[in-house]
Parts: sequence; C-alpha cells; structure tokens
Amino acid sequence: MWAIIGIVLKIGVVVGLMQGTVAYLILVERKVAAYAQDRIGPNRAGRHLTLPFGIKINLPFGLLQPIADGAKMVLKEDVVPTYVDKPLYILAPMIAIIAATLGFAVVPFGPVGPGQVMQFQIAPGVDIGIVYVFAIGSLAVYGVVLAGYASNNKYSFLGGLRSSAQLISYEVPLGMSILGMVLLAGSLDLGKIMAWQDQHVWGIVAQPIGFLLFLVSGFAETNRLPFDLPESEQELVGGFHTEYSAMKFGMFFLGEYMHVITVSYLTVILFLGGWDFPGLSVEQTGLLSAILKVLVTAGKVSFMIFLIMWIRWTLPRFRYDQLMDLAWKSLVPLALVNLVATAGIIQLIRG
Amino acid sequence: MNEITTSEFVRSLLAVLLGGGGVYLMLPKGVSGISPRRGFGAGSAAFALALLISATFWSPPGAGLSRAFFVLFGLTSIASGTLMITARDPVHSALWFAAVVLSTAGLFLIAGAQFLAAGTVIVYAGAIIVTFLFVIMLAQMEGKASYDRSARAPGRSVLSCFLLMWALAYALISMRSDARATVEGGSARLLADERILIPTPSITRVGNSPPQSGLSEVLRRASRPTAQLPERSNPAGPHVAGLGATLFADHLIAVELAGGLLFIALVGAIAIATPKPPIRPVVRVASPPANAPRL
Amino acid sequence: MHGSFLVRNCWLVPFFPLAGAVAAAIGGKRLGASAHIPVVIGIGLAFLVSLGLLGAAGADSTTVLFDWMNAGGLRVPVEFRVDGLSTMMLSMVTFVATLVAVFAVGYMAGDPAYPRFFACVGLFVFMMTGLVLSNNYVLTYVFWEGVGVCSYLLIGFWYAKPAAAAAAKKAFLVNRVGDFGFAIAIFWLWTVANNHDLSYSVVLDPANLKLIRPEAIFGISLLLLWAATAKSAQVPLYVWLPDAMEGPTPVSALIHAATMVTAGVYLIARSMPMISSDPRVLAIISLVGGITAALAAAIAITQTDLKRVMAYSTVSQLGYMFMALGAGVGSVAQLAVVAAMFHLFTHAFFKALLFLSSGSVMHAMGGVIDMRKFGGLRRKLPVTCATFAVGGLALAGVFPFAGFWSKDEILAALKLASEVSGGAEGTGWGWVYGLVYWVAVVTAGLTALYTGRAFFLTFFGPERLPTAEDLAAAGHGSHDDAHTNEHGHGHDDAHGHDTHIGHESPLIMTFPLVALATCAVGVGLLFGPTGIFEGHLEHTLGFENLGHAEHGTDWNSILIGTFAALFGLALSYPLFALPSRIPSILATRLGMLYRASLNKFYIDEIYAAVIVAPLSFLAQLSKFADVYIVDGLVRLIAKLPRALSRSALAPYQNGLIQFYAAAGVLGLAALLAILLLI
Amino acid sequence: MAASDWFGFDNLTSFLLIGAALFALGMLGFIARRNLIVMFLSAEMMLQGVALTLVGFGRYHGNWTGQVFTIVILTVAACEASIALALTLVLFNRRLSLDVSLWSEIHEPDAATPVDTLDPEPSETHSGPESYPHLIPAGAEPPHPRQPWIERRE
Repeated sequence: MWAIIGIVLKIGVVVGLMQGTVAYLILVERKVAAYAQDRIGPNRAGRHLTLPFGIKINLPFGLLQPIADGAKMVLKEDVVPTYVDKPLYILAPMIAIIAATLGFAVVPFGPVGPGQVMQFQIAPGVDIGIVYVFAIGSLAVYGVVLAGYASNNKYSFLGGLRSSAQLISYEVPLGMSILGMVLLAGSLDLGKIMAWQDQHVWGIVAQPIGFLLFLVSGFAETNRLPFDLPESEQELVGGFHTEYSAMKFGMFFLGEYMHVITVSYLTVILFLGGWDFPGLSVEQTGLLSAILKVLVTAGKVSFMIFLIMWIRWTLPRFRYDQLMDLAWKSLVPLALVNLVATAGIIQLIRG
Repeated sequence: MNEITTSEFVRSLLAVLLGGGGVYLMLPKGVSGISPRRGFGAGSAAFALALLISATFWSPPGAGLSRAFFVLFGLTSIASGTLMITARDPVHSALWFAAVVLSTAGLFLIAGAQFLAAGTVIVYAGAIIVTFLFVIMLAQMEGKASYDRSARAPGRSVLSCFLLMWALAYALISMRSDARATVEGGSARLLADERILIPTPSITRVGNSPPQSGLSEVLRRASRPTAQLPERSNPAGPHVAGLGATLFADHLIAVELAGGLLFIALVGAIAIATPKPPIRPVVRVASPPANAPRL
Repeated sequence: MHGSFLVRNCWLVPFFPLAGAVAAAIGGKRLGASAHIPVVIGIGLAFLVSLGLLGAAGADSTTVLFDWMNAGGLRVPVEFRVDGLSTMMLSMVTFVATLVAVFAVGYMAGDPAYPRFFACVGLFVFMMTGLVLSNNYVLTYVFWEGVGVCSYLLIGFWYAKPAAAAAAKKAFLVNRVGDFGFAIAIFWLWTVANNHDLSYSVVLDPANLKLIRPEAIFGISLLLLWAATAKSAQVPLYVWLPDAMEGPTPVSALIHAATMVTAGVYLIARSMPMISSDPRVLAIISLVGGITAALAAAIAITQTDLKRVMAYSTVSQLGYMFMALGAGVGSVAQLAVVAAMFHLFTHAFFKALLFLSSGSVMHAMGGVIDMRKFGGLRRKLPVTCATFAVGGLALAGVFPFAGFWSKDEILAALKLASEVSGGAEGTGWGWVYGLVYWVAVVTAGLTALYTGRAFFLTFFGPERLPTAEDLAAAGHGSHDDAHTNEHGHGHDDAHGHDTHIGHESPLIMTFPLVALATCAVGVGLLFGPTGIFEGHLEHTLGFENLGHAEHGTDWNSILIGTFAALFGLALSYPLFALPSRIPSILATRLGMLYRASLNKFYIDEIYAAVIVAPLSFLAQLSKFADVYIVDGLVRLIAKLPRALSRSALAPYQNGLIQFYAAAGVLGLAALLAILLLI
Repeated sequence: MAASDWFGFDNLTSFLLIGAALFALGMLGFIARRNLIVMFLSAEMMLQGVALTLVGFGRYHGNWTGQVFTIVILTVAACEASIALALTLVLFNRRLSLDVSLWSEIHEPDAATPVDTLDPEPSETHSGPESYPHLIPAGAEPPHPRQPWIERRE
C-alpha cells in the first residue's frame, strides 16, 4: 500500500516538475532565440511587481513570462472548428501530452539500483527500460497524425501525412543507434547502462557514431527544427496544429517540450554518462552523493536542452525529400554498419 | 452437455446471442426503418451486456490490482475490436485497432511478456497502424465512402463468426470443466487425454547443463527438436536476456527464416508499390514541373 | 594388394562406361563429332580394370556398395561379385565393346544422332557389366532389363524407319515375355530361399540348396530357362534376333552377337549349381539348344541378306551353348559348363568379327547388304576379305581356329553326357544327348555350308557392285541401309559416301577387324588345349561342387566335327564360288523345303496367327469395351456433376473473396459445433 | 509470491477466451467489411488473438516458446502489412476505390456478375452529424450550407 502511495507521490512530483520546467523552457527558448538574433527577448513580466502586504519585487529576465503565457493559454476561447472530426480533434492533443509524459516512467533522473537511498525513477527495475521508452515514443506520432486528419484542413492534413512518414522513418535509425550501447552494457535497463558508463567510458566515446545518429533521429522524433516539417509555418501555416487554439494548442506545445526533455535525458543517460562525473561512482550510496548525482544529471540535461534550442535557431529546415533521403539512405545504413561493427568488435574483445 | 454446467451453457449462449445481435446492429448496413445511430446505440448496449456476461468466465491471474487490470484490458480489447469492425471511418477503425493492440500489450504484461508487450506496441501501434493510417489518408481523401457504410451480408457473417466464437468458447469452458470434473472423479470426454489435467505437460527435459557460449553450443541448440526444449528455460535470469538467449539459440532457424521473410517482403513491397505508368486512370493535375522534388 | 584393391573397387568397371555415357548424353551437342571420345575412353578404362580383375580373379569375393532395398523380409544390397565367371565375361564384354566402339567411330561418322549412339552404347556396356558383376538375382534382373532397354534403344536407333521401329518393338516385347519368367522365378525363389536372401552366395550354397524342395528347383530352373530363351534367342523366343539386324551394324556385332545375347547363357551357367541337380531340366535345355541350333542353321542356308545369315548363325551358335549347358549331368557338369562358356568366349570374338566384316562390306557397298547384288569383292576389299575368312573358318570350326576348340569341347561334353545319363544307372535321358550330339554334328556341317556360302557369294565369283537402283532402294547411297529419306538428315550426294563404293574401309574400321581376327585365331589355341580357361573358370561360385570327372581327349568327336566342317566348306565352294547352276536346281527340286527355309519356316507367320491375332482380337474387343462401355459410363457420370454444378453451384463461385471466406468459416464453425455437441 | 505467481489452467483459459473472441471478431470484420484496409486490419486482429493465445500458453508452460512464436507472428504481420499496403495502393490506383467488391474477377467465366455491381447492397445514407455544421453558441447563426460536407471539400 505504501509502495503505491510512494509511486503516486513520485508521479505527482515528476509530472509537476516537468510541467513547470516546460513552462520555463519556453521562456528559455525565447531568450535563446533572442540572443541568437541579437535581440533581448521577453524582459517585462515580473518587473515592478507588487505583492500583497506591499512587498515589491523586481524579477529580472521576464521570469514571470511563463505564468502570463500559461494564463493566456488557459483563458483564451477554445474554438472547435465546424468541420472537424470532433472526437479525434479532442483526442489528438491528449495523446500528444500523454505519450510525452508516459515515457518518463522509466527514465532515471538520478542514481538507481540496489542500495540507493531512493530510486530516482518512477518505475524502477524495469528490465526492458529503453524499449518501453521507444514503445511510448512511437505512440506520440498519433497526436500529430490525428490532429492533421481531424482538423479537416488541407494544410493540417499534409502536416499529418508528413509527420507519419517522418516519424516512422526516423524511428528506425533511432532504435538502431542505441543498440550499440545496449550491446556494450548488456542490458536494456537505463540504470545499468549508466552504471556501465561509470565503470568504463561514456557512451559518446564508445559509440560516437551512435551518438550522432541518436541526436539526429531524436531531433526528428521531437519534430523540431531542422525537422519540423509537419508544422513548418512557412509552407503549411502551422501544419497539424493550424486549427488548434487555446489550451489544446498549449498541450501540443507542452508535449513537444516534454519530448525535448525526454530526448535530452535519454541522450545524457545513454551517451553522456548520466550522473557520472569525476568523483562519483556506482558504489556511493549516500544521500549526499544521490543529490549530487541528480544535480549532475540535471546539469547535463540542461546543456542538452540548450544545445537543441541552439541548433533550432541555427540550422535551416530540410526539404522533404532530403529528409527522407537522410533517413533511409544515410542514417539507416550508417546505423547498420555501426551495429555490425560494434557487435563484431565486442565479439573479438570478449572472445 | 455433461462437462459443462447448465449455468455456464446458458451464460455462454446468452453472451454469444447478445453479442451477435449487438454486433449485427452495430455493423453498417442500409436497413430501412432503423436509424443507424439508434441501431448502433442499441447494439453497443447489447454488446456491452454480452461482454459483461462473458467476463464472468474469466479468472484472471495474480491478485488485486493485477486482476483488475486483466479485466480492464480484456474488456477494452474486445470492445475496441468490436468498435473497430463496426466503425464507419477506416481511420477510426485503425485507431480502435490501436486500442486493441494496446490492451493486448497490457494482457501480455500480465502474462509476463514485457518485452513482447513493448515490441507489439512498437511494431503494431508504432509502425503498422501508422502506415495504415498513412495509406488510408492517401487513398481516401474524399472522406467516407459508400462501401464503408454497408457491410457485406451482415447477418450471414455474424452468424458464422459468432457460431465459431461460441464453438471455441464452448470448447474452452468445457475443457476447464473437464479438468475440474476429472479431479472430482468425473470423466473427460472431449479430450480423452489425461495430459490436459497436468498443469505442465511433459516436455522432454533436457539436462540443465551449465550455460556455455560459442558457436557450437548455439548450433547444437538450434538444431535440437522443439520437443526437447527445456521445460522452464532459465527462469532466474532477466526477462529479456532469457528471451534473447532462447530466441537466438533454440529458435535460431525460425529467426533466420523470419529475417529472410522480412527482407523478401521489403523487396516485394518496393517492387509492387513503385508507381508505374499509367499511375491513375484519371489525370488530376498538370504534369509537375521538371525540378519538382521526388516523392 | 593390387588385386584386392581392384576387387574392392570393381564398381569402377560399370562406372566408367556410365560416366562416358552420361558425358556423351549431356555434352553431346557440344562434343558433336567427337562425342565418341568419353565413351571410348570409358569402355577402354573398363577393359583395363577388367584385365586387372582377371589377374586378381580366383578370389571368391563380394563387395557390398550400399543397401538398395530393405523392406520387410526383402533385403537387396547393391553387391558385386568377382570370380572366375564374372571376370571372364567382363573382360570379354569390355574387350569386344572397345573394339566395336572404335569400329563405330568410323562406321557411324556423320550420323546426325552420333552422340546418342555412343551414349546408348556406353549405357549398354554399363548395364552388361553390371549384369555380369551383380551378386544377387534382383540386381541381375535390374541390369537384365537394362540391357533390354539399351537393346531396344539401339535397334530402334533409326526410329524414323518403320522397319527399325517395328523390330525394336518386337525385340522388346519378346524379351518382356522372357523377363516375365525371370520375375516369376525371382518371386518363387524369394519364397523358398534361405532367410529370403537372394544373393548368389546364399542361394547357390549347396547347404541351402538342399533345403529347397526339388519341385521348386525344377520350376525355378524352368522359369530361368524361359527367361534365358528370350534373352539368348532360343526356340521359341528367338524371333526377335534376326529382326534386330535393323539396328546399326556395330550394334548387331556388340549386342546381338557378342554380349547381350549371352546373358541368358550366363544366367544358366551362373545358376548351374542349382540347375544341375535336376536332370530333367538339363535335358530340356539341351533339347532346346539342339532344336534351335538346327533350325537356325537350316534357315541361314537360304538367306540372302548377309547380316541375316549372321543373325541366324548367332542363334544357331547360342543353341550350341545351350546344348552344352544341358549336358551338365553328374560328373560331366563342369566340363559342360566350361565348354559352353568357352564357346561363348570364342564365339564372341569371331562373331563380332564376322559382323564387323559384314558391316565393312556394307559400308563399302553403300548400304546394300543383299548378297545377290554384289560379288567378287576379294580384290576391292582385301582386308575385309581376309578377316571375314578368318571369322568364317572359326565359325565353321576348322583347326586351329577358335571355333574348333570350343565346338570340339561341346561335342565331347555331349558325348560324355549321353554316356553318363544312358545305361542302367543313368537318369534315363541318355537318348536325348545322343540325339543332340548328332544334331550338333549335322549343324556343324550346315554351319560350315552357310558360312562358306556367305563368304564365297560375297568375295568370289565375278566382280559385281550394286547398281544405282539398289543403292536407291537401300536408302540413297547413305552408308547404312537404314538411312532413309524420312530420317530427316540431308544425306545428299555431296556427303561423299557414294564415292566410297567399292573401296576398302578406313583404318579405324579395319583395325578392330584385324584385332578381332587375331583373337579369333589366337584365343582358341591359347586357352583351349592349355587348360587356362578351365582353370580360370573353376574359381567360380559353386563350380567346385559340380562334378568333374577326369576325361581324356575325345578323338572321335574331333574327327567327326572337323570332317563335318570340312565337308560343309568343301560343298560350298563348288556350289557358290564357281558359276554353277546347282543351287537353283536344288532350290527347284527341294522346292518346299527351300521355300520353308527361305521364309524362316514360317515361324513368324505362325506366331502371328496363333498368338498375335487372338491377342489383337482381344485388344480390339477391349478397345471397344473401353471406348463405348467404360468411357460411356464415365462420361455419363462426369456429365451429372457438371450439369449439377453448372446450375446449382456455379453461382456461388462469384468472385467475392469474402463470400468464400465466410463459407469457410461457417463450415469450420459448424464442424466444431457438431464435434462438441454430438 | 506463490499466490501471485501461480498461473493455472483457469488463468490460461481466460487468455484463450479473449484470444478466441479477438480471432472471431477479426474474422467477422474480414468477411463483413468491404474496405480493403479494414479487411487487412481485421486480419491483423486475428493475428493478435493468436498471439495472445500463444503468450498465454507460453506463460502456462513456463517456457519461452510461446513468446518466440509471437515474435514470429509480429514479423509475419509486418511483412503482411508492407505487402498488403503496397498491393492496396496499386489496386487503389487502378480503380480509385478501396471497395473489395470491385475485384471479383475470380469467378466462373460464364457466371453471372457478382451481386454488388448489379444490385448494390443497401448502404446507410449520409444522415449524420457531419452533414451540417456544428455551430459555436456565439453570435448569429450562419446560413446552412446546402451541400453535404463531402462535396464541399473540393
């Protein structure tokens, strides 16, 4: 019974934290975009704020902007266009956000394993870990496809079509890119993969090609630039979410950023050592080390998120045929070669 | 009718009759006099009742939460399946099938097949159904077609399939009764083989030799007859590792065959689907510009 | 060591010709005019191996290659036996086959189906050597049928020619009659054989033979004789052999003179330990041989076709062998078998020689073989003339040629047999042997007569060449009588054979002639008086148990035989070499006899009337019943469902795949429900 | 542990019942629906039923064979989907329709044309929520479009 309550608590904390983080990520994104374009970005919300009891605060960097954005989202009129397929239209953003959230169930955001003070993972000890993440990730495409179909709008429809093809295509190299790491660690459990990296080397050293493939495919899976063809504003005027407004649109937004977080976490765990840092090792089980490890992970993830944003505002968008060529003619063969080579080398070394 | 109690017989018959009637009402068809919406509503109500009756035959494994989840997933899978075959819009059909797949994956989890659950979701929900959706969208941009609104001989189809379902269910239920009856001293008639009473049939036990690696070991296991597979293979090890070990050793040939099949299917699909002129009998658009992107 | 290695690998003997045949069959198109190379090499290699085996013979050894059948009580391994009899036969077969194949290279040159010919020849040698080597009756039967098939293929080699096709069919059918007897014999033997083992080494073991009831032995022996009469062309089943001359001449030489027709003799000789225990069978064998020998010789005298004369001569000489085999009573048994086999051995050489010489003549005459159409060829064809003369002298049995020695032994054996069987303590069949003895003597005279006739008609008298009409009748100047126009190949004038008319054959054809002639002179002298042959043959399964009494040289028989031969030859010279009217006068005087002989004593016609016509009538009857009654019923029955389905079931074949699926499901569900409820 | 780990014959039967139901429903969809794609989906559902049965048996016997064969089924399903969809696209390109009734040439050469082309089975009318627009309860109601929504989509 207590275990269930504990799990529910954990779920609440993690989901809540993520939602909050996402809100602030939007702010970060806007700031990064502004710096990339030599602007200032949002800097008003939170300044000259008067709280009750006359307390005046002056928050920098527009720190309250997310709250304003959120309020706007929630309070706007929720328009359901006339000719949409209503059940699917409503279902689509739900799927988007649920799929993004569910995947986090097995992602360790700190040290896991026997002997730790606490399992920093909602569902610890799932030995199919990474496969579960992919299973849930593969459901995310429904949100986009259904949104495109249900909107009953040519642009949205094209966005949905593009999205389905793109996500299916990039799932293949995505799945294959991590197999090298899985082979090395000998487990699908994310915690064990981190432990292996602690005892040996980081995945980015052991599997540089795998890292690259994962990064590229992960970008495509999150539908972010340079792979945001399903929504590309210039061609499809927003693509699959053209017809969405208010909180439904906000849910897509939320889902996208949660995807970014998940992909960042996975990259960090699989290729950047997770909580691993000079001075930290698997054997340390104390509270202090646990906190340190969580912080280290969070720091790496923050860097990854920044990297993703950076790339978004740096690189131009692919053309659709280039996108497909990249997946099927470059990434898939490369991933196969990488996998075979890794397996061969492992076999050679282990005898 | 000795092996099955009257209550069970009546319940199963009721469930199949109600279910069949319900599905008949739910199927798209142009019967005058009944509004499709009302028919669908009545049908789904009847079917839900049938579903509940049929759930009385289930005895879920595990305890507590696990049992609840089993019932939930079981009901969802069958209900989604029914909705899939009665949906007017093929996109809805595909989505209901996705629901079937997800429920089935849940049932897999309860049966202890975690990897398979995830794999089913990835392959079916993630790839196959999305591809279906893609094709439906490509092919049916006009919306709902008339052929989606009329089932072929719904009465006849429902009759055959629910007769089949009832026969299968009857066999299963009566077999269970057999097991019980024989334990109590009755006689088994349907399958006069006492092996069904043994919880685990005797598969030739292969000595628990220490696990060896190496090609020769793999080949030895791959060429072993299936009847000689170990009864409980590596119950202690982690799930995926055990599955992988048996997959790539005991069932190596099946895996290789499946791989070959996949490859051939890939080649075949590409060969079939590559557009060859004339692509469509009705020319809809002017010829694309010379520098138009491929695909 | 060397010998045992060869004995263990005696399968090489059949293997080499088979490999050659397969190579010629597969690569025939590519090899073209050199298609003979693999076959000749294969047969030659087989001959070399046979020679090696001859040296290693004496070992009574079997080699089991693998189990062919193993079902219930029947176990048939593919096993080979190397002993005196088989090695003798092997070396003879492969030697003659090698020479004939070499001869055929020249003879068959330019034939459109050249590769097919050599493939068949190779296959035949494979079958024949397998027959000789095999160590059980079933395997022997397989090869027995195999040589029959090869014979069929080769007789009908020019299948477009109606006569050849008919002859092939006739040979095959008549042989089937004999094969039937062989099959029955094997079945019977299987039921009585010890442990149901059909191996020679088991069946012919004296201890095992004692276990078999005498009636069974009598029946089986008669059935084996039946089989042998067909394969070895004895009365009453000899009728196929003369017709078989429709095949190419090398085939006649190889198969229908030297090798295949000896299979029957071989079978009887092989089974001698079993057969010799029943004097009745022996007497019948001897009688059959005697009748055949005399009848065939009588027919041969009047035939005008050179090859046909040789064919009847072959039948007659095979009759001699049977006579000898039949003489194997009591203590004479071994002598009789040796005599028969020795005659078989020598006959193979000189008869092959005679056939090849005839072929050479035919080649030179542009396909004409009728002796009335040519004559006085001794200057045009000196080599052929000389070799033919050697062969003829050997056939007639003149000292010191090969035929003399073997015929003398046969006469001696017959005489001994009559002495042994006659008298108070004898079996009471002595009179048969006495009769057969004199038949043999008379036949010897007839043999010499017709041999001389053939020789003198061909090579003496005024020189005559076939006229243009004769050539046209023989198939437009092609090099064999069988090359008809409908054969399809353009044997036009530019082919060049017409220009050869009247010239000696090329070296590749005369070389085998000379080689065989040498043998025809030599083998008798080499093996006959020296006892080598007898000594070699003694190392044969079961032969040591045959009676072998000491016997001296029978000068009486030698003198009588030689006299008969010389008399025959002497008679033939004035009759046929010099221009004389005596033959025609004789023909008119003895009109009926002459016509009977010329028409082969109407045997074919009698067969046609007694056997073929009733069977044909029965076949017509069956055909009628089949076409009108059985077929009618079947059609009637067939119409019923057709009509039914057209009206009642066809609508359900409506092309809707779902309908089919639904029907299937409904059936499945109904079946399941019925199974569960009832 | 023992209680929750126990998987008896009755538990197996539950799995088998659900599997059988999925199988039969899939069969029903296959023979009753006329859309090619829905038919293929139904076939896949039959495969799901079989997979469930296999997994149940595997659990019951305590070995991997059931799961291994479910993986094989997955493979076959993937192959089937790829080939079937390719074929469906080709068929669609020929007739511009996914109706399976249009592909009924496999019948007796002189048999009557299938029932569908002569006398189409009755189908539902397009009376439904989609034939006129949903209006948001705000402002004045716009005039009704007279055409059904499908025709206006061009």
